[in-house]
Amino acid sequence: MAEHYSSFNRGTWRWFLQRVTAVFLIGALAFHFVMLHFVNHAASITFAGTEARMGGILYFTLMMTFLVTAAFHGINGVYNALVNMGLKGTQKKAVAAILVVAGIALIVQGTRVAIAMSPMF
Amino acid sequence: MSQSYDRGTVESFGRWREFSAGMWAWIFHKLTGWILVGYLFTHIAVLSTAIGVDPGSAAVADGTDFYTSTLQGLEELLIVRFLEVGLLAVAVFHIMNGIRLLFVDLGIGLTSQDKSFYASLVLTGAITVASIPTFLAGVL
Amino acid sequence: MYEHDVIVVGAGGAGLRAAIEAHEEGADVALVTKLHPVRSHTGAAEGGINAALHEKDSWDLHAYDTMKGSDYLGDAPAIDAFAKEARHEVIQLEHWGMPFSREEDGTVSQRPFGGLSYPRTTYAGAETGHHLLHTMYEQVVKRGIEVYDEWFVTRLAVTNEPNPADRTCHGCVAYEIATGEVSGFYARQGVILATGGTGQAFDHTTNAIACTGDGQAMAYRAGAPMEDMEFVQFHPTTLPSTGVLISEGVRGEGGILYNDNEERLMFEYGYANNSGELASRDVVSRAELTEVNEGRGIEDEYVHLDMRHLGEERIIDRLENILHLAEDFEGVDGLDEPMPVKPGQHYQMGGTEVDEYGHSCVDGLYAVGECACYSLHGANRLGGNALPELLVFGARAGRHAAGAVEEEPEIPTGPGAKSDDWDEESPAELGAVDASDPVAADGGAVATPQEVLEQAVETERERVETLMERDGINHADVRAKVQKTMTENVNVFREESNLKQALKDIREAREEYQNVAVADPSRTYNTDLVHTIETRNVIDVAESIALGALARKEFRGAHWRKQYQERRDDEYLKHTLYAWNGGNPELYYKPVILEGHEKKYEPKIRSY
Amino acid sequence: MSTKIEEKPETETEADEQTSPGEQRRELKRERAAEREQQIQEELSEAEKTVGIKVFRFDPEVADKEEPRFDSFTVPFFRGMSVLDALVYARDTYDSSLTFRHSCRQAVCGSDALFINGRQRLACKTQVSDLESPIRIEPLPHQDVVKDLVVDMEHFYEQMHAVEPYFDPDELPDGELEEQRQTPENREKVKLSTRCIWCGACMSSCNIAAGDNEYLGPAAINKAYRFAMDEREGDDRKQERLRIVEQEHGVWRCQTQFSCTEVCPKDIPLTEHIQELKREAIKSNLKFW
Repeated sequence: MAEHYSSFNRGTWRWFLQRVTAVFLIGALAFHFVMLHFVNHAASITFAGTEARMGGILYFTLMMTFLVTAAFHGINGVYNALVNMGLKGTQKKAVAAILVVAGIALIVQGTRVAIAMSPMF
Repeated sequence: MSQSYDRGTVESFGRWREFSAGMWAWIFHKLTGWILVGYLFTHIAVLSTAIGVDPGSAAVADGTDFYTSTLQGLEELLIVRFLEVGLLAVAVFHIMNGIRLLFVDLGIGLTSQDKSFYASLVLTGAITVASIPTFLAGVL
Repeated sequence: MYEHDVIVVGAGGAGLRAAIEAHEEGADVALVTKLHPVRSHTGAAEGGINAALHEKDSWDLHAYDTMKGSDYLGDAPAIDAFAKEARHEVIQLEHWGMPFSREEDGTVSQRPFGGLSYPRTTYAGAETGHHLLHTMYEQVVKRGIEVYDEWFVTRLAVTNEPNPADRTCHGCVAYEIATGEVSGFYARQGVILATGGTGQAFDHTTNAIACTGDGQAMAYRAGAPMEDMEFVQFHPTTLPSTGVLISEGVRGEGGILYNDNEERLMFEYGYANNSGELASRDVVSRAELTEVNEGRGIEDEYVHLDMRHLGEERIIDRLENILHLAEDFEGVDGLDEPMPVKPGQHYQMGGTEVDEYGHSCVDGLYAVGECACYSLHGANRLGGNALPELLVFGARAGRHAAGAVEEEPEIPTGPGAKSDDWDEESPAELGAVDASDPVAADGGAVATPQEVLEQAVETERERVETLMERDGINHADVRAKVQKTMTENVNVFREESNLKQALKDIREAREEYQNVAVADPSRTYNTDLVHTIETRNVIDVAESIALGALARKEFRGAHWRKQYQERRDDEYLKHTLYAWNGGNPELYYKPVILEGHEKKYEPKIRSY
Repeated sequence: MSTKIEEKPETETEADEQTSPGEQRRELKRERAAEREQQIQEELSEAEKTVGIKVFRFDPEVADKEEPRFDSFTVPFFRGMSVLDALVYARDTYDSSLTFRHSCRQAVCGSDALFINGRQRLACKTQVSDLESPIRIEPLPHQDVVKDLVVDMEHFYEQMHAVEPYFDPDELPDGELEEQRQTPENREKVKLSTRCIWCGACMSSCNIAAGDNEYLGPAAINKAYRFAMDEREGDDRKQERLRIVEQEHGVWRCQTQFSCTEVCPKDIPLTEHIQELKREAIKSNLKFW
């Protein structure tokens, strides 16, 4: 255990944010499911319906936040799982970089989809 | 020590029969997490294909109705409906056990962590079963 | 070869304390131990640490209690130093973070204990020893003191002048258990033995399997005699199958002893009509064994200790630990059924003869803790006096070895201390050994100090090779034989014929030992070899116990003789010494010192 | 009253003169082996019940033990018998090369944590009667095996030392015989954490500690807890202690599987202590936010 640590600790923040996003996601994921499978049946979803929902600023913001938190929660979760499997050194750094790129790509693509769906833009 | 014998990682998971509740909870949480993150990427990919954000894609050529037709086409497949039930089960478990873990993080109910794991399993099962009629409506 | 100023052998409470003190005095110290320090048997101590901390208490009273408890076989200089310094040591331990039990105002709690005139026993739950051991190991880690763990010290490197008092100890030889390597440890200033008790000389003991009297036996063969070895404390309540200790607290809370007829034996047969179950340890042990011998024992082996009437709430509140022990080690639920108990060996009052600084007659060789005898406990140790002992004398020896003590000791050691009024015939054939046998005997050191260590390493390598290569019997049989005869014949009750039988059996065991061999061919973690070497030590200490017991024809403290039911101060107010004497063991005596600098003790009738 | 060396009795007999010493020794050995075999049979038939143990064997330098294998032994059962008793019987009776650590026999030295019937337990405090026979005894998983049941504990000790496991107060009382004050409540708070006997069962049960050797592990974190929660140490020291456990391979690696808590022979709520340190670390970090 030779390595030492700065007072600003990424481990702390990642752990904490994982919990904060979890709390948000419990609500957001439940809402998303209820909205698109129970309130609106998945089989009857149309572009018009989607566009109408995405036109609401509140709904749009919620979906965007959902995207970002889910991306963080998922990517961070994957990273933790890999680190727990014993990833170290260069391999660990490489995995971290790939995951960050994948996460950003997910958010960018997701944002483009959202914009395409929303009549606000 | 001249030499020593490492029994390798098989010793962790080769003994699944002896795993306790907390260990199963961790395994299921991790598994459902992997599925959900995988689905997240797939979901965005399907949507972006359907809605045609990339210039030159089939969706763009086909106009915006491609989105509706893709989704409805998928929904007509029985297998997709079943997969959706599975997805719901996975998401509900991840949420239920996630709530359990949040309580554990807050230091609440640590002594009955095994019971809360069983409770999250039961709840997941109940919610999944209850949602089957809604999910399968229209294809059966 | 390794080199340090001070080498401490054994890392239980006494060894750790000695190492810390020597380090504080600027010495380069190393701990060499056959177990990792936290595995040491100090960790099993339950009761507490006596120290006169309260303003209404005084160290005089503590000293007086200790002397009385010793049945006047204690030496005043050791007892006075002990009672005085115990207070500082306990407070220092608190400053090192020991989690003592506390009063409401945040001060350290103290409770009453047997034989004490004031409640002066500090404690940490019923796990005082565990906390003491870990607290001190933490201080060793903090100071970065070097620890060679799982290195078994098998021999001392001592010069071979004819008179042990002229010899010097230059280090020791240790066997690295993990690799089988034999190495020398050169000690510039001194070797401190802190190897603990001798419980393995008996087959029913509260002691650990590692308590084989290594230090006493090594020092003995190097010239420092063993003192007062016949005084062995037997604890009346140990579990029959394992010897695990059931604390005196059970009887303190009101637990009752029953025989097979469900009679309350302590009263029914008049063993202790006043104090009943709470009579002193030796009295209760003798009572239990008498019941068994007269056919009223359960399964002819033990008696019952019943605490069910105390009620579940009280038991769980104060004796929870006991429930776990009875359940885990005897499969008995103390809430539902009485617990089986019988007396078991618990503590060795005697040990390597040292002065009040822990220094033996061999220059540079020290002994501390249970393996030493500064004549503090005399014929009987008081509960709660063992832990302060290892603190006080551990520190004293550490200081002395580091060269920080100016005073001359008052307790004489070595052949010069011999009483001149002793000329009785030897009570038995003493167990001399063929000194040329590399396995069974030590010897053949050279005169030049520089070569002493190398010579010792060579001899030890030869011993290990011989044991590894030849064919022979398993040491376990020899050890079992010694343990069996000791428990049968040198137990709580001691009769002349039994003691002689024991000596005969030990003698036989010694001869059989000349045929032992190690069956395990491996150099890696060879515990067969370790135990084989230990068994040699067990034989030596067992013999000294049996012989001292046979020679002492009186009843004093823990030493009971059937034919001699009185304490005989006119003849036996003296310490028994047993010296190796180059293979011709010698038994002699030296006077007890009842007069210290500040106080003089008068032997009185010991009654509580 | 020094005594002379007793004359060694003549053991040589006439018959011995014709056979070589080696043959004599072998003859003796055969006799002893036969005697021993008979004794074992007697003990086994006298016992009302016997139990079987299957013990993991490995020795890197002994030819037939280089490949790990399991050896079976039958031992006579007695009331109150522990797994350690069974091992000791097997070693002293059948095979003196059977190697395992043990010392106090009363669950306080922490030497004999083993993997017994699929679970980390102390052999000395595990009753044979509570287990299914044959009892399968293996060295602690996730640690390198040195020989038979002995594992390399070095890494465990390193992790324990990494949390600065020693009391370190800001200041001490002036009076020579004056103790630091500690409330009984605070003592109660750290009490369970101070019971750790360093047996390593928790580390062995934790599959996070297994995958990545940098994780401090439950025992070391518990040790840190013991000091961080002790009110006798100053607040600055507590912050330093939190900084040690909140590094990447500290408390955050705990996945609350609870396996450490379940196997702890001293019933220390390890997971709870780790979780409490996580919250403490977050709290102290949020102050600067």
